[in-house]
Amino acid sequence: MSMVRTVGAPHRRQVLWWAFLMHRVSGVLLALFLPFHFLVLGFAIKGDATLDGFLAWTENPLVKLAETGLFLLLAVHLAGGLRLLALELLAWRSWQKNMAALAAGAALAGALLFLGVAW
Amino acid sequence: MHLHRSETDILIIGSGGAGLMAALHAAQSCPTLDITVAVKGLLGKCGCTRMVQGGYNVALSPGDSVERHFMDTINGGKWIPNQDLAWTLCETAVTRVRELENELGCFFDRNPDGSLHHKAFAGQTFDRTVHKGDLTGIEIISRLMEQALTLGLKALEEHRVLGLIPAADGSGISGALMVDVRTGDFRFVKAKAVLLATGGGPTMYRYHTPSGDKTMDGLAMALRLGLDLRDMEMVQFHPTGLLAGPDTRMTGTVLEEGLRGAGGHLLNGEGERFMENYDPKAERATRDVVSRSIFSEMRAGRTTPNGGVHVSMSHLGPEHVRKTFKGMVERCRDCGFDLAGGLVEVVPTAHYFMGGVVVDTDCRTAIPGLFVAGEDAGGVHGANRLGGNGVANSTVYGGIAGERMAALCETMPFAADPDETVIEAELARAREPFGRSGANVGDLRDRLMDNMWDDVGVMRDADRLARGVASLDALGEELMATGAGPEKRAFNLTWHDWLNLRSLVEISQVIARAAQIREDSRGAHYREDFPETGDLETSTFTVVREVDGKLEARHDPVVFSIVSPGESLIEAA
Amino acid sequence: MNARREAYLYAAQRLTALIMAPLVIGHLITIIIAIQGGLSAEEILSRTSGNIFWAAFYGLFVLAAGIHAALGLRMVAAEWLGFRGPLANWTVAAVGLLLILLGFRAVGAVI
Amino acid sequence: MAGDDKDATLSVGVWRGDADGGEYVEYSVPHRASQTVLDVVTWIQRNIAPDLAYRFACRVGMCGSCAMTVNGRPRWTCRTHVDKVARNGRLTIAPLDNLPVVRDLAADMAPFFEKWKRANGAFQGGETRDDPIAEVRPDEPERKEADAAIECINCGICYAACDSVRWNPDYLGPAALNRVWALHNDRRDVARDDRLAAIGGEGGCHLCHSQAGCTAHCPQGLDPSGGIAGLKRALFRAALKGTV
Ligand SMILES: Cc1cc2nc3c(=O)[nH]c(=O)nc-3n(C[C@H](O)[C@H](O)[C@H](O)COP(=O)(O)OP(=O)(O)OC[C@H]3O[C@@H](n4cnc5c(N)ncnc54)[C@H](O)[C@@H]3O)c2cc1C
Ligand code: HEM
Ligand code: SF4
Ligand code: F3S
Ligand code: FES
Repeated sequence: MSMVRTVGAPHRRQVLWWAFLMHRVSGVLLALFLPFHFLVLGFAIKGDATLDGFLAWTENPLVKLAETGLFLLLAVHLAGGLRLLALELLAWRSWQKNMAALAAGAALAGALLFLGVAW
Repeated sequence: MHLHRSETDILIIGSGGAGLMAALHAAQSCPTLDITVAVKGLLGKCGCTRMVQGGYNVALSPGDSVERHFMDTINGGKWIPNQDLAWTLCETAVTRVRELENELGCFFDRNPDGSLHHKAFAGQTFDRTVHKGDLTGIEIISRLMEQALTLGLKALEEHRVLGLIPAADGSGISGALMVDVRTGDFRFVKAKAVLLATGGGPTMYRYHTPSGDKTMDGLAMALRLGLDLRDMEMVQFHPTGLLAGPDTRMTGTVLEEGLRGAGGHLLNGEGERFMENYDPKAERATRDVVSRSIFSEMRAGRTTPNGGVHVSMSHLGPEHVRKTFKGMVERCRDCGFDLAGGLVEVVPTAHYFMGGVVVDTDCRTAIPGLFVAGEDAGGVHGANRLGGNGVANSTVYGGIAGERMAALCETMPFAADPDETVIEAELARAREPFGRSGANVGDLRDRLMDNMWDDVGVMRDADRLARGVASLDALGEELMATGAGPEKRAFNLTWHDWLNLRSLVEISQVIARAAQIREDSRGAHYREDFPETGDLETSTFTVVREVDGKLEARHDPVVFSIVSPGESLIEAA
Repeated sequence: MNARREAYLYAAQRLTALIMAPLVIGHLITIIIAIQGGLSAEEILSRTSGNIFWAAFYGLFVLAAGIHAALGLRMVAAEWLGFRGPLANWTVAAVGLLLILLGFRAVGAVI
Repeated sequence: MAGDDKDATLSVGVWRGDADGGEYVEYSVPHRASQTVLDVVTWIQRNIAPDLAYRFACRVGMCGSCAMTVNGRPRWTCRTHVDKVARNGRLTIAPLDNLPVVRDLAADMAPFFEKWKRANGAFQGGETRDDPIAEVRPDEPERKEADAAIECINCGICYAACDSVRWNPDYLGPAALNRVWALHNDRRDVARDDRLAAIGGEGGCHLCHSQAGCTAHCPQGLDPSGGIAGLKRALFRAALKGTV
């Protein structure tokens, strides 16, 4: 006996649901990451050395990847957020799907740009 | 056998237009009343009021009049309607539509200037049908349903009423016995007043339009109580039901009248247009004429693969058809047919039941406390119902019944005690099929539908009717020998199918009996052996009732209480 | 009353989003520019130190982000963790406040 | 699949069970050219599983009783042709999500209608049956919004498709809110401010995150998602004006 009725919930497999999910996950991750980001910058109070030491650590490819991730998150969340604002405040409708695609595309492009520049 | 017992002031059976409107009006008349609605499906989500497409007839348009609406109704009914009932219908429809709009929130289509739009509907001398696109019923029932939800009435959803229970002292009605479909528990609800509004529904024909929950239960119950049923031979066939083969429930569902009106062609199996052979108006002839013509082609064997004829629209331009009949095109497409560009098989389909319980203009029956409204009531339409008068009938008379029941309750201290022997008998009757091993109830239903279609259908004669009666008797016996397996009552649809079938067989027998004694052709009733319409002045209507387990059929003269054949209220006005 | 509170919270979330949108775009562009040639403390500080514009820029961002994230997390906590009611509200408020404090500390450090 | 091939069969997994749980049971059903998912369910009940519980009434997409989860998506089964949804002759059929189960394929719609009521989804008019019918031009912008939202058949499909409902059982859900949006744009209604208050608080329209599963799945082609966004705007205006 199992209560699971819909395996994999395919009803979710529609563009706008994924747009929602990406937006939410990126928002939560941002909220989790931002305090650390602030913390890092806060080190500046203790003198340039600490910050430089920390920034040197960011030369680490792994950290670079994380930074890229943050950038991507911000881009994704921004694009998704703008889409939502257009939808809710400007009552755009038929545009929804286009906007979702646009959001994803812009985010990706931004991240690639960042990657290219960073490395 | 454990039986839940409860008590209410007003018990309403059915939640179509009649049932819900009754609840609303009863509550308005007397807000303190305890109102219970028992319904076979979910509140407002079953029955045919939902399915109304065309619209609602009302004399609200400038230039139209109640008199004109009334005359159209009488002419359409071939002078058989109870004229007082028809008059009350036409007169009250005006207030009822305003109530639906202003108080309940229905929104009917408007003209560009903001006034109510009235469309033309077959058989009427004035454009008087108000509508919401071609989904009028959804708008009406949804609004009724949400108002009912806020009333705080007691809704017994998925409760199938099994029998009406008279008072032990013979003073009138005492309540109704029902079964909770989900749990299988039996329940007796005692009430001061009971409304029967189960909506008739001729679903005993091979092809039929009404919703699946309608199986003539109400009329079968009324018959068992010994009430007079009138006009029972009057079954309205819609000429163009979808024909998609025997394996799908889509078969029989209505393809709208407008297809023919717009210039659609009907082609027989040989690909020929045949309507001109029957009527100069060809495809635009009235429903009954087109139905009979198609039926004749079918009898002559000139049929399409599934045994019907084709409707063809493509000569009007597929794009145009797609635009004009969006709903119908989509519906056909969903079951795999291309209405706009290809051919779709159609067949006449049983649509509406004019017959019903004899009532007066207050919806009262011969049994005090028992009221009947909507499609269960007879006499409003006579031999034929005008498109648009069906939902008008259920909402007008549902409202009236609600008010009269409320008034009655206020003068009654308590409900009468039930006749326990009838409760026992009804319980035994419901449990009849248990224990016997089950043959396939579906096969029996298929046979019933074939019998009725072939012998008591669109065209009738004495021989066929006799054969029909005989096969119905045999079928009845076979049904009584068929079981539903061990007694499992919770959500047992097979058991309910059996019960449905029993109601259908019983009322089919009544239809056949009434058809036998009406030896003329009128409206929906066509006798090949008596093709002429009889003398209008001496018009009678048929009445069938059950006495000691036997059906008795008789003729009663029509009382021309308002207008006689040859006269008209319109000229007088 | 309840409806008004929710409406205001909703509006606050959208409004802070609207405020942040240009700020984030601005920030992202700055980063891309800054990152060319690698980050260094001097670079960051020389750009921001004593600059009232950047102080306002990041101050506003931090304030908005704190409010926005708190309100966002409130929703996520309610839906994904079933964490609702006054305690949840206070918790996310605390998170928001923490974010703002850390943020101001950072802004203070780099200005 | 070859529709007319009398030998062709469908393999169908049907969720059987009740409020305490259940599992998929396999059935083999003959495949026909004209066959809806409802026909498949009916065939199983009539021929193999007489005690299979499910619901339908109108069979033409008007009553909204026959909605089920078909291959993972909520659909009206009476108007879903098998060939449209079957994958390699395979169907899985379950009751609607986000609602309690009565038995087998029949979901309990009570919470759905309870919310309709809570959202104040019933019209409140200022006029009576003795007044003339209001003149409303069909091209008024408000009327167009209302008309676009009006043909809901209360099937619960949008409700089953919405994860906000799943995650917060208190959420009114797309159908009730869609109704409120229609009423909000009906200028004959006199309770529009009260109604905004009713849907602005706990469980109200702010729980919608524009997932738009509602709009994607609504068989009537309605757009609850867009309507709810409209309600959010209306509520903000009302809050500023102090009417909620
Ligand atoms: C496809 C279609 C299109 C139509 N179009 C039009 C139109 O355009 N215009 C028009 O005027 N009319 C039209 N009609 C006719 C009209 O729908 C009906 O005449 C009218 O709605 C009947 O209303 P009612 O309240 O009597 O019954 P219904 O609305 O049919 O309700 C009957 C109720 O009784 C319940 N019930 C049945 N048996 C039991 C039982 N044993 N126990 C408990 N409850 C039970 C049912 O579940 C249902 O709730 C149409 C009908 C159909 C089928
Ligand atoms: C760049 C500017 C930003 C914009 C335009 C924006 C926009 C939005 C919008 C419109 C929502 C509402 C989503 C919903 O309710 O469905 C939202 C949610 C959220 N945002 Fe942002 N946001 C931005 C920046 C941020 C930042 C910097 C953070 C992190 C601190 C953040 C964290 C969140 C969180 C946690 C949610 C909740 C997610 C959810 O409810 O699904 N946002 N954002
Ligand atoms: S909005 Fe659409 S999906 Fe939702 S209940 Fe109404 S008709 Fe069904
Ligand atoms: S799916 Fe749910 S989240 Fe909103 S847009 Fe529709 S109600
Ligand atoms: S049976 Fe009515 S919508 Fe499917």
